[in-house]
Amino acid sequence: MGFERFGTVSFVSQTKVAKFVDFLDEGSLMGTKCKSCGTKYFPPRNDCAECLSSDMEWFEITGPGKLVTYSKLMYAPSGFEKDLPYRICVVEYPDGVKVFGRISPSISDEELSIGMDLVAVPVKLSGDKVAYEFRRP
Amino acid sequence: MGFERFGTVSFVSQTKVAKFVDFLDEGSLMGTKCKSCGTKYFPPRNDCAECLSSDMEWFEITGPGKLVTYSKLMYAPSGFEKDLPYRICVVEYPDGVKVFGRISPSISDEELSIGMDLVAVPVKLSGDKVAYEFRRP
Amino acid sequence: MQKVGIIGVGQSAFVRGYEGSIRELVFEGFSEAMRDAQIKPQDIQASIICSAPEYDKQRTPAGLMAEYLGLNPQPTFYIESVCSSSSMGLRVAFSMIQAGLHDVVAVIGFQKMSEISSAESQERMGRGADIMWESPFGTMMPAYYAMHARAHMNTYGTTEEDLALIRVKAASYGQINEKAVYRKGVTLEKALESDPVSTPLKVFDCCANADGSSCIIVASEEMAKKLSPKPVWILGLGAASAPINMAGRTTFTGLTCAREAAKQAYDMAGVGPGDIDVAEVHDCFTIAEMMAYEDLGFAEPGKGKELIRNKETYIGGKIPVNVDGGLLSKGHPIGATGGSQIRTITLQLRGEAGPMQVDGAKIGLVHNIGGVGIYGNVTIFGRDE
Amino acid sequence: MQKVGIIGVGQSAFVRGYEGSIRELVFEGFSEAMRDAQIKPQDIQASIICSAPEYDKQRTPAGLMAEYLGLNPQPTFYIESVCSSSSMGLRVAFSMIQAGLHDVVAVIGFQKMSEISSAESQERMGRGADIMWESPFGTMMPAYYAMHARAHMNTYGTTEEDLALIRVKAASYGQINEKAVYRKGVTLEKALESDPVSTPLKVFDCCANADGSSCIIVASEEMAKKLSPKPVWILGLGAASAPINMAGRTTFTGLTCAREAAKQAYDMAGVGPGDIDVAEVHDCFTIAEMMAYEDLGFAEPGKGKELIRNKETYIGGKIPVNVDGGLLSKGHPIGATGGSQIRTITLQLRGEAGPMQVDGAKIGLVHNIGGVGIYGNVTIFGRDE
Ligand SMILES: [Zn+2]
Ligand SMILES: [Zn+2]
Repeated sequence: MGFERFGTVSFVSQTKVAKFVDFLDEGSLMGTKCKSCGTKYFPPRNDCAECLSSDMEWFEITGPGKLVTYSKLMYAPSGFEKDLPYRICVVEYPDGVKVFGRISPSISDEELSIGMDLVAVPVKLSGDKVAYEFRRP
Repeated sequence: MGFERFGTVSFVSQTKVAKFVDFLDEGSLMGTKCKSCGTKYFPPRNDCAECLSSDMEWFEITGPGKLVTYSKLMYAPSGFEKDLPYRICVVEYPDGVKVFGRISPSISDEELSIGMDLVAVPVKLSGDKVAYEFRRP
Repeated sequence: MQKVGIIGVGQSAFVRGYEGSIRELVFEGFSEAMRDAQIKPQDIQASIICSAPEYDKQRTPAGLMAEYLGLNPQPTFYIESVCSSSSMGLRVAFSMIQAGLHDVVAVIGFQKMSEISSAESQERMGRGADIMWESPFGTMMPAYYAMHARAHMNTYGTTEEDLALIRVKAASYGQINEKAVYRKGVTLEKALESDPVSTPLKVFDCCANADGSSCIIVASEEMAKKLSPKPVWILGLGAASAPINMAGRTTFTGLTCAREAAKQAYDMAGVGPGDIDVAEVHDCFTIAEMMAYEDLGFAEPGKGKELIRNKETYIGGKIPVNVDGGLLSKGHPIGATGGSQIRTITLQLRGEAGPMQVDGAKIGLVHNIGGVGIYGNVTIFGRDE
Repeated sequence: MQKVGIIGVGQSAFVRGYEGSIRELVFEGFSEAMRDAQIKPQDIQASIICSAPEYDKQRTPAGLMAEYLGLNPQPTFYIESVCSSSSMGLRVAFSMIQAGLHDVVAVIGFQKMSEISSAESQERMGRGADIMWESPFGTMMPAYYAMHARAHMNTYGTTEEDLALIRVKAASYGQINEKAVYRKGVTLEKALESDPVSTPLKVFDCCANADGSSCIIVASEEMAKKLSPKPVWILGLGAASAPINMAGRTTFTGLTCAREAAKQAYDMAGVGPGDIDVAEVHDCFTIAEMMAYEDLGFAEPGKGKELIRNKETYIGGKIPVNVDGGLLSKGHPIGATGGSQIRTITLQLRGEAGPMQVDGAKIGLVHNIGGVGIYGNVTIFGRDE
């Protein structure tokens, strides 16, 4: 339990990596790393697809990363209507880890350009929910 | 449209054989018969699996038929709780047509025996809904 | 044509209320099968994901599982025939290997029945029948199998006690299966005294819902011989269907889909019921096991009750059936069930079934049914001498 | 190994808001295919039902369809890889025939997207992504393809006008396809002026939701030669997957699953992109067709825009693509889409495509994608000389 606090609308409550939400509370965006073979994962996971070990440790995603691509949504699925319009994106970090998320409203459409530096920042949402968004470093 | 009036809880509103419900309103339980090859169907259908014709006509299921098997439910899916307990059954008619439905509360558990004669009778349910049930002839 | 073999099997513990996500649940069965086969995800050339979609929030779980298990960029897809999904998955894996498209295929079954709320589950239960013609009357799986039990009793004199004896057997083996969800014994009295669910079936006539996953690694003859010290071969495959509407059925004392599938499987394997050393049958309800005895030819029609009365389906009997606890005690996580049955038979034929071992088992059978006899799969397995 | 052929094809009209039940919808495509193949339901030895389950109230529709279509007691089951389900179904039918399990298999696709309410549909849309890590941000198919469009434009200089030209082409053929849901022409201006859905994609960059069904009858070489005057042969099959999470992707200017599937299909068929006379590609969005040009090797990476600017993908061009209107105008009833693509190519290779005919087409290709490049299927077809 606990994972239902992640995001505007949540669909999963139970996962072995629910601690991700606690780290967001504490201000950190975390991935997991396999203690056995060293593979780094974002999104974090409990199990390693490379060596099949389930012995993982947490590591912090620190920035900045570079904007790979993005889009601004004018329509949304149920439960997200009040956030419209918003922008989703993929950001790639120097170690090759990529992170999917939303771009902060503090950055205008005009400022956006592929390749620009961005950092992931944990944010509080209404209803005791948490997420992260990408801002200027 | 119209088929959502069939049964205690309905899951389908649109079908080409929605007229079935109108026949129930008028007091008749109807199946369909292929005009091309003569195959009789209950439940009624718009299309013939034998000869692939879609030219069907309605025919009335008249009784009595014989009770093939039955069971009394002590638990029910959502929406049927207030009907509990109730009994479902299969009845076979002399022409080989079988009909699935509920047994009328007018017949006690003790009276039930496999092979007994039963007739299907259209019934009105609350909320302008219709169904049929099996009674003594 | 070449042979097709099983080189690895795995399953999670079957539990009530698994506390992780479906991807983590699936990993448990998968990783056990990979360790068993001693291969790596990149050795798997295709994956087939089997479950019943109504229990998931996740749409199109095949893609998600392939990513989580390290099975990209290999093809993956989803197969469903409700409770027999992973046996149907095995049939398709066999086919793709025989067609030369792949040499090693993973058949992965799962269900987290607790993923949805109890109210949601109640709502879905009613929609497993024809939603136009039967669901509007208020139907449930137990009621349908109960109608079969009523017909069987009326035709053959089978009794409620006969059905209870099947539950007693299941529970005696569930007690010794560490992966079973129901680990307690059940006395005849306790089974007979349990509350009615849908007459004549009672609480103890019904299998236990569970969360669980299973995984079967299937390989071409050449790869199986190369990779596995003890491959288990698929000798015969049968599959058939029957109308979803009860009004379309020709009998209620057995399942025609099972009879037809059994015939195909026996013919293909070149064996008969008397050649089977150990069997897993789909005992979602006690009456389902009773009908399986007869549909599979272990007993003549109506004589299934003699088998259980004489303990012929216990270990040491003529034809041991569900000596891992079956769906009744091991549990029935829909999409994982067939895979778990196949795993049990594979372990039996390898001589690795531990306290559940049937000595010297050479030929095994899996009988896996989807819905109330809508889909029937029968598969026969053998080992090298 | 023997060949496997297609001996019958059918599809319903693709419409908005079909007014019957899903069984009646499926019958339309099935009966057309049966008439085309001139066989009866009892000649079908197995059926594979393909759709996306979220749009149905009916659980386990395979059983229901088999009953309605007269396909009991033959085996039936359900295959899903979202939008590419029926291409995956074809791959499995091919496999079962090659394995010798069946000689004639029906691959039946359907979707009644209007079966659920608009609100329910909006709710499901968000769950097609990884529901743990992406859906909580509020995601939709158009947004994912839009991210690909943005990357393609940034990397290669592709423009919004280039994408609009693809829609103009689709609409020009949708006008002459009686089974298409969108029968109107679209001018470049109209396409460019349409409202943004998810930048840079606009309303006219997106395919039309539709209700529809399709059916493909697949047969062994012997049966195909016996039953069909003009069998169309499956020459090459490719299938691959990519991570469902965007964070797991290596590129956004193409779909790796399509590239891998294309390579497999070309290798198996022993042909290259230059040998293809007519193609159906998965244009759920205009950018998807643009990427398909490049992923399939019809153009070098980044040069897809030249193909459409020069009308090379129109009839009469170098490689006619989606000359039946494609998903954009013909419509995209998820489970039926691949079957409809296969039907179009079959008719083309038989010379029976009417006003859409590509003269003398001998080799055709179907590119069918599930989700945002989660599943990729590429299949190559040929005819006798
Ligand atoms: Zn590792
Ligand atoms: Zn007829």
